[in-house]
Amino acid sequence: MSTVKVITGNHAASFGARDSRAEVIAAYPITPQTQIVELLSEFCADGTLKAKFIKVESEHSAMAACIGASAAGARAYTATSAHGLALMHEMLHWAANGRHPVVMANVNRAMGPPWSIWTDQNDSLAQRDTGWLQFYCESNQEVYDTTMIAFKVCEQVLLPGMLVLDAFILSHTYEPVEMPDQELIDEFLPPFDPPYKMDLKDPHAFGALTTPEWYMELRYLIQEAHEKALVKVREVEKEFGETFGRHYGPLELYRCDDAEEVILIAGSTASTTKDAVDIMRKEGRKIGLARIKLFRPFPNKEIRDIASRVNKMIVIDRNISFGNQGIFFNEIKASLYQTKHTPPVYGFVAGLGGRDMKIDDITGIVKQAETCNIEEILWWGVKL
Amino acid sequence: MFVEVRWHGRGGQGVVTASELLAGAALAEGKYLQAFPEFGPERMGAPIKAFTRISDGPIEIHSHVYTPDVVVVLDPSLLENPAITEGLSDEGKLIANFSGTPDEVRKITKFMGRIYTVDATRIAMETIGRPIANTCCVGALVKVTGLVALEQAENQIRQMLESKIGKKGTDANIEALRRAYNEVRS
Amino acid sequence: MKEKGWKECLWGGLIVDAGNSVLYKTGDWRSQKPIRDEKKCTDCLQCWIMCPDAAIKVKDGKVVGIDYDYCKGCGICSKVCPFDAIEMKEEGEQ
Amino acid sequence: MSEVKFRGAHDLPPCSISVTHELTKTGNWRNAKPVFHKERCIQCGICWKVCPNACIKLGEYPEWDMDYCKGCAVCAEECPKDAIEMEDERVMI
Amino acid sequence: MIQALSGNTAVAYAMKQVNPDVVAVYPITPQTVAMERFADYVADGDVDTELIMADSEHSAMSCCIGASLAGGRVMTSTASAGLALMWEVLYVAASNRCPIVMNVMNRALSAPINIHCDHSDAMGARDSSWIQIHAENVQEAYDNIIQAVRIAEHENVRLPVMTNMDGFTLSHATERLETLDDQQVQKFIGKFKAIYPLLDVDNPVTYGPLDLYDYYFEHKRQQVEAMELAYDVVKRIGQEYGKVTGRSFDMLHPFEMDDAEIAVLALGSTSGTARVAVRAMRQKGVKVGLVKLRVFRPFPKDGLKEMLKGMKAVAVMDRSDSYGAFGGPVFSEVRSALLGEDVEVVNYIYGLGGRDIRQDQVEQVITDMSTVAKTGKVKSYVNYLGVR
Amino acid sequence: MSKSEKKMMRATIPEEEYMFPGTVDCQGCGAAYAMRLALKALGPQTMVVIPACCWSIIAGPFPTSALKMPIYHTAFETAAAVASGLKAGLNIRERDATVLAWAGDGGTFDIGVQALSAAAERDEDIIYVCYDNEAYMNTGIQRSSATPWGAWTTTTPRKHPKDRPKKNMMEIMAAHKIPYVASATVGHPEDFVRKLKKAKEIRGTRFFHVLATCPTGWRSPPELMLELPRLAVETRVFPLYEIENGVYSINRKPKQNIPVAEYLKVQGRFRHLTDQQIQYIQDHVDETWELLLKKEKLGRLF
Amino acid sequence: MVSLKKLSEKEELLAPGHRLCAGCGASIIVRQVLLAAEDPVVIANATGCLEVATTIYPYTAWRVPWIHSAFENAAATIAGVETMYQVKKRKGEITRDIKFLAFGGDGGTYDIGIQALSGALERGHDILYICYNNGAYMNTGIQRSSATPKGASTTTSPAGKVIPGKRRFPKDLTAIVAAHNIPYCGQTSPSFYNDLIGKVQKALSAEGPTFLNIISPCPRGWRHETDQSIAMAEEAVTCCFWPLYEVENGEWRLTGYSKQIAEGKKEKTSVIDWMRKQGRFRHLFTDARKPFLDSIQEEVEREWENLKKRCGY
Repeated sequence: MSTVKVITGNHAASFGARDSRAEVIAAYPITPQTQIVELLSEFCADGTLKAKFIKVESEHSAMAACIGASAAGARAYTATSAHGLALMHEMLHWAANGRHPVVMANVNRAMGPPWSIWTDQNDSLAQRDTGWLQFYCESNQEVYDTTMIAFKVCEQVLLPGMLVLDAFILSHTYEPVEMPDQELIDEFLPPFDPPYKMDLKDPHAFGALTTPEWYMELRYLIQEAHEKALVKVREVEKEFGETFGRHYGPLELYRCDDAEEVILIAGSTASTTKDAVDIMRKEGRKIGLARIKLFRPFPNKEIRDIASRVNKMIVIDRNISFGNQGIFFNEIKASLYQTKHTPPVYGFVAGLGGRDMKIDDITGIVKQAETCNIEEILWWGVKL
Repeated sequence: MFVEVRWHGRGGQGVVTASELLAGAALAEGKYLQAFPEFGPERMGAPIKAFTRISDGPIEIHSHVYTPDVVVVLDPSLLENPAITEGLSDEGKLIANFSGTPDEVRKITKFMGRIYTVDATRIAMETIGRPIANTCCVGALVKVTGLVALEQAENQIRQMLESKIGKKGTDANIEALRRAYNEVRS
Repeated sequence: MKEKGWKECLWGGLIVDAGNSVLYKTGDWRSQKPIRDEKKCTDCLQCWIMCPDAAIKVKDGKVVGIDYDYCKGCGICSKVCPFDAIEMKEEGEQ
Repeated sequence: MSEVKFRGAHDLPPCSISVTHELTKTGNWRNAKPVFHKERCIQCGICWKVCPNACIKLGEYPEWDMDYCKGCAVCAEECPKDAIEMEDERVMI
Repeated sequence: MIQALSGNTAVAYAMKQVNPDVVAVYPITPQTVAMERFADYVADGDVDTELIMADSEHSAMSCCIGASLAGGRVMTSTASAGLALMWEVLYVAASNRCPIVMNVMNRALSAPINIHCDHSDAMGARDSSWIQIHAENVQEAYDNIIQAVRIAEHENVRLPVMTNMDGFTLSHATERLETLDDQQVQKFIGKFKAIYPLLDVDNPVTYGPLDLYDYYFEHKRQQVEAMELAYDVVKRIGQEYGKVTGRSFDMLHPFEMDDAEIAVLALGSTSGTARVAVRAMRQKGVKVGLVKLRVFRPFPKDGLKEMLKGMKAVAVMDRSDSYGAFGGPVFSEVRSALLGEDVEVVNYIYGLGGRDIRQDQVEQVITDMSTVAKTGKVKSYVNYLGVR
Repeated sequence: MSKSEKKMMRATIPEEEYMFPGTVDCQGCGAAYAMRLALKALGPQTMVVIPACCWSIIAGPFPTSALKMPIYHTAFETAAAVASGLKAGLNIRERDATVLAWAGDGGTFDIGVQALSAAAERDEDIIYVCYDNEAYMNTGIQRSSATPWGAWTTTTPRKHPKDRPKKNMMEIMAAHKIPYVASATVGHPEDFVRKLKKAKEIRGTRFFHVLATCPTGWRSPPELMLELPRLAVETRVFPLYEIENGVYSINRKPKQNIPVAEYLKVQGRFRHLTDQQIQYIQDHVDETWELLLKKEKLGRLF
Repeated sequence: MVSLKKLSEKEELLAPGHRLCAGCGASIIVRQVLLAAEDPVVIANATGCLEVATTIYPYTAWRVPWIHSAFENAAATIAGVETMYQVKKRKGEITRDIKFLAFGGDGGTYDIGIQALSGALERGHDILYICYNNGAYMNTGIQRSSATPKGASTTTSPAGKVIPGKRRFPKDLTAIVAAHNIPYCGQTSPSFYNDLIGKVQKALSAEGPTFLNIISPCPRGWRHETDQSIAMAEEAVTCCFWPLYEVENGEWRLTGYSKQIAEGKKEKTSVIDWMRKQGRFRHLFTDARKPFLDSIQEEVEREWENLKKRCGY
């Protein structure tokens, strides 16, 4: 029997890790992620989770310890946010390039200075080249579900995965979360058994110095694994849907069937956007939402499909790449390049540092997109 | 003029210094140049390569040298290595630190172009007192190719080495250079 | 303070008005209020050196009062006073 | 270095793990080689003990693996009976 | 003066001429030689610099931030994992608007460990609000550093600048270059103007406060403005430098683009090799041009669009990969900038971990582009050049 | 001499080899030798974690490996953290192995000190060996905080040699109150092996500070690989001692008073030192030695 | 002895209106430190309660130049500032004496910042690093740090049925710093302001890196009434959990109250009594946990004896 609990997004991540039977957890506290590790340390203390919790002294070491554990053949999990993620940067490359399927929850928080603890997506999106899979979650339920989906996909393709949830809006908000039977989950997610691990009987050296002679081939394999991961995500999510009755996809479409305009957004703001879409639909606008769940590997095909059916795309970025544009905007434009039918794409930057995103903001953005120039960065909600 | 030189030697023998020496001398003659090692993790004693390009005009290419005009081998034990003659056409020149004759080298390397030998290790032992063959090999190269004038090479040695190893050592190196210049065999 | 637009802000959140936190009154956090009995007070200044909020007003080496704009009502002054000259009272109680 | 039978990316293991123990034949780094004087040897095994690269095999008498010996001369230095001498190889060629 | 210097020594030489107040570094291959040489200058009293040999790159950059905000000229140098380790504080430096100049000798990231060149280290920091300039040869590496000081300290910009050069390919290559006199350099860069320095104890300031959602957005908007203004500043300083030296710089450097039908876009030392290839292919009658992307941040999207408009095919050379994305970082950004145009853009990922890029490989790329131009068909948009 | 006697003489250190020849260390490399000894002492049930240091090269470039045990190559600053994770991963799967973190002085004294300090605080069940060659030798002899006062390196040139004393890592680790802290050198193989064997039987974090000769960086003849560390011990520059549960014991107290100059003069990196500077080093060495003797007398200190 | 009257004439450099909790030890420490400093100071602050609560944009409570760079690098940041000062002084651009302080909590000092601290100490910058030690990550909500006392319950070392809170004794950072052979370091408590101010002045007048580890009561994390802060920090000293001592040029010396205990002039109180007054240790006071509690008492006892030995008693 599945149970339903009303929990925060952070706790959904902790329960997700527990039910995925994470074996080694190494983490360091940072607002707003702390509740994840607090609950996990309780699980470890009361024995409901048979795992070793390493209370490291920094995020850098947290990722390093996860890598060590993964190399030993154990399922490793960690959680962090913003500057913690930034401090791990070097080790993020290491985890991906060393092919360790560590799964990490990252609570999206703005990067300092000035210091902010509220949500925006710059921290995780700036890690887009590190080789990590990235899942952007909309609800607490999705955070919980995606943890096991991530483990399953990652372990099959030997790449690490990051599931991303918005600070406070998800991390500290209570929502009902349905948790299936452990037996069912165990069936869905078998124990981790990597093809190579640190083994006395079969000794290897991991990650040794690699000259130009071989380095590029190993990099090529990672890109290939990402391509495989895209296929796997579709498969595993389908299997997950069949088993547990909840369906997600790399790109979730909401009221897009007959839409002429579509909003593209990631994270929890998608829920607000759904409400905004409903309202605008009532007003007679043929508008829909395409929520980007999977950012790495990038769902090129899905993005191109939806683009081919609409006349206008509005991308809302809760991030910005300084000296260029919003990151989703940029990647979506690149993806649409030279498609037969390319609708105009508008790129809005909004909600940085936790600036609230309400229904009015979404409808306002849609309205502003009627008159503005697509060449510029479109700002929404910044005080002039 | 556009000449590409490839140097073969072992870590610690001054291969990179030799390539830079030549480059520095070329600069003094108003030429454009490029000198760089094929840098690996190898330590003292491991086989390494270095490259020098010399040209009348700016050098834009930034790849390794694949078709050298001249190959210089600083360590006789490397002559058996097929990498020595890789990409070297029969129009090219091979200069080897070797006590024997060019014909003996031809037997070892199977190279059909022009071969020059210089007993650099012996000269180095007699002048510098240590088996460091790099300046000798530069001397031989200067004689064989005429890429730069001998005086320029001497000046360059003085400039590069005097602050590091003192006047006495520098003089010995210049002596080695001169002797190799005169003693190279074809 | 009026909220500034982005063109008026200094970069990186740089603040050049040193100590402008005095504009932010923390007095309303208080649920208990220190009341000082001038008669008992010997101006030993123990309360002043131990106050986390610099809320004991001192002039010429003498305590002249408590700054209720900032006092958060922690009660440390009352505890450290060797002469029981400060008493904590419920806010609103006179 | 010994040849490893990889042709391209798809022959490689998925992660960067080393699959062979064969290393560089460092013997050609040598400037000088150890020459052994059996008559002085007391079979104490110190040369074997002190070789930084495990190049000396310990039979009844020590044997040097000249494929790997770099000629560092530690064995000669440490030998209590001066049974090992270094001979310059460089000029010989 | 004409000199023969390696990339590393040229960097040290430029730093000596700039004579910064503080330099904080940590050794990492292939950057160490520059620091060793600079340490010599310090030891000999050729500069007034205090050199901090920090305990890690993270600390090195932190020292730089402190020193910069204290109110002086600060420089540093790093590579690869070093850049990755200081990644967090890159954001702090940029957002606090520290005009630090950092030389990065581009090197691949681990695992496995590799010490040779690719651009994944710098590309990974492309969102950090650092201005990024790439050098083609040792001459440019030298020139860039001197311009970078001006760009970073320009009152409209006040952002840190990362001057990139290819590890080993440039850092360890000796080349001929022309250097300025010390006085010329000093005259060009001018005196450092401290703005709100920490050491002004009479006017105390607070750097790096906590920002709630009522202000954060505005601060970031403001930072974007600095980047926007940087476009103009980079160009103007490039021109001004040209007046002094005869070598002008821009964000983009086209070569044979006037009548070109196809183009190669590259950055770093590869643009030199590509130019040789373009010249060779021109002789064979191929109408090919080269665009050298000198400045990657701010990204010259308008200029690129102008330059590449009407091309039949463009090959974008990427020396790093964005795993899971469609092509490398440069490719993705170029395509995004060109959205709406009808130019075939093809990605070539090459040279990862120092795999050498040869002239004939670039020529092959150009040949492929001619085929694309002729047939209008692209076999594969993302290609790995030289992978086995 | 009977055969059994011969055998005894030879078996002062374990015979089994776990390190292959053909590693690309410099001639007379103390670090390579230290590994050879360490693996002999710890035996086959060992896994090795190596951060960036000379050993990440010595262990062999991809696809080769110099050891008969699994190696994990990791980032410069993470040896202790990866070792902790590895041990936890093994524990949870109920697999057992001695986890050996093997780092240079740069990765221990400088960039790795944080991860090490934290692992020690958690008392992770690992053996951490710092082979100290007193500078960043892998990148080409730059100063580290293990570089002794007065030494030349490429970032502390002769005109301006290092002007700060060497960080006292032994004391710092002892202050972490871990069960076992020991110094050792490659010049005393039996001592090193004995200590490792002892450490192997102890649970918790065990730290070794091993002086490892570097002919390239010290500018010394390679054949003095063992002699130099011995001199360091005899001149008291590098005392051999262990701290077991907070109790100091000095393993070797030189009877003769050999001046440090004897140790310094063999190495090119100290060539530039004046007599006055040498005297300064001597004073410092004497002072530290006296302090150490005092600590040994006091009994348990941590 | 410090004259409070004299001190009270100085300007308050930490303005009121900061948003630290009522009864917070950190602001008491900062006030005392700033009153002790005679020259102008520049401060670097690691991420933590103090940083967050004193500088919420657009407000700042600091009347001195102040910089916050990140969590792990306060020591490196101040080292950079100090180095620039040395340059400017050498060039004659600055003539007056300025002192350089860094404040970090225990998380930013014991854990994530120890490397930057260790590095700065080794390089010999002329700085004073102050750790205000409240024994956990209070800013993020009371997680265990390596300064957390044995037995304390925190959100990541929760006391449960099986586990009695944190099982490890805290890292002895003062001893670790002392092992760096710096001119001056020590341990003190804001309840003994004479001791604290004296040590700050001694540290600031020493040349080279100096360090003070100051116990900082946290009503929220320690779970005691806000008015008990000073009493808690006092009792920590009298029970010898937090002895007052200094290490000057390698010489260990007990000071103030702790010295008097060692010399038999003052009574030593019980650690267990001190713990009883704090909610974070509440779970230890059951029969089953008695042995564990006793082991803490024993360890504190032993540490105290070891310290006395080092100080020549």
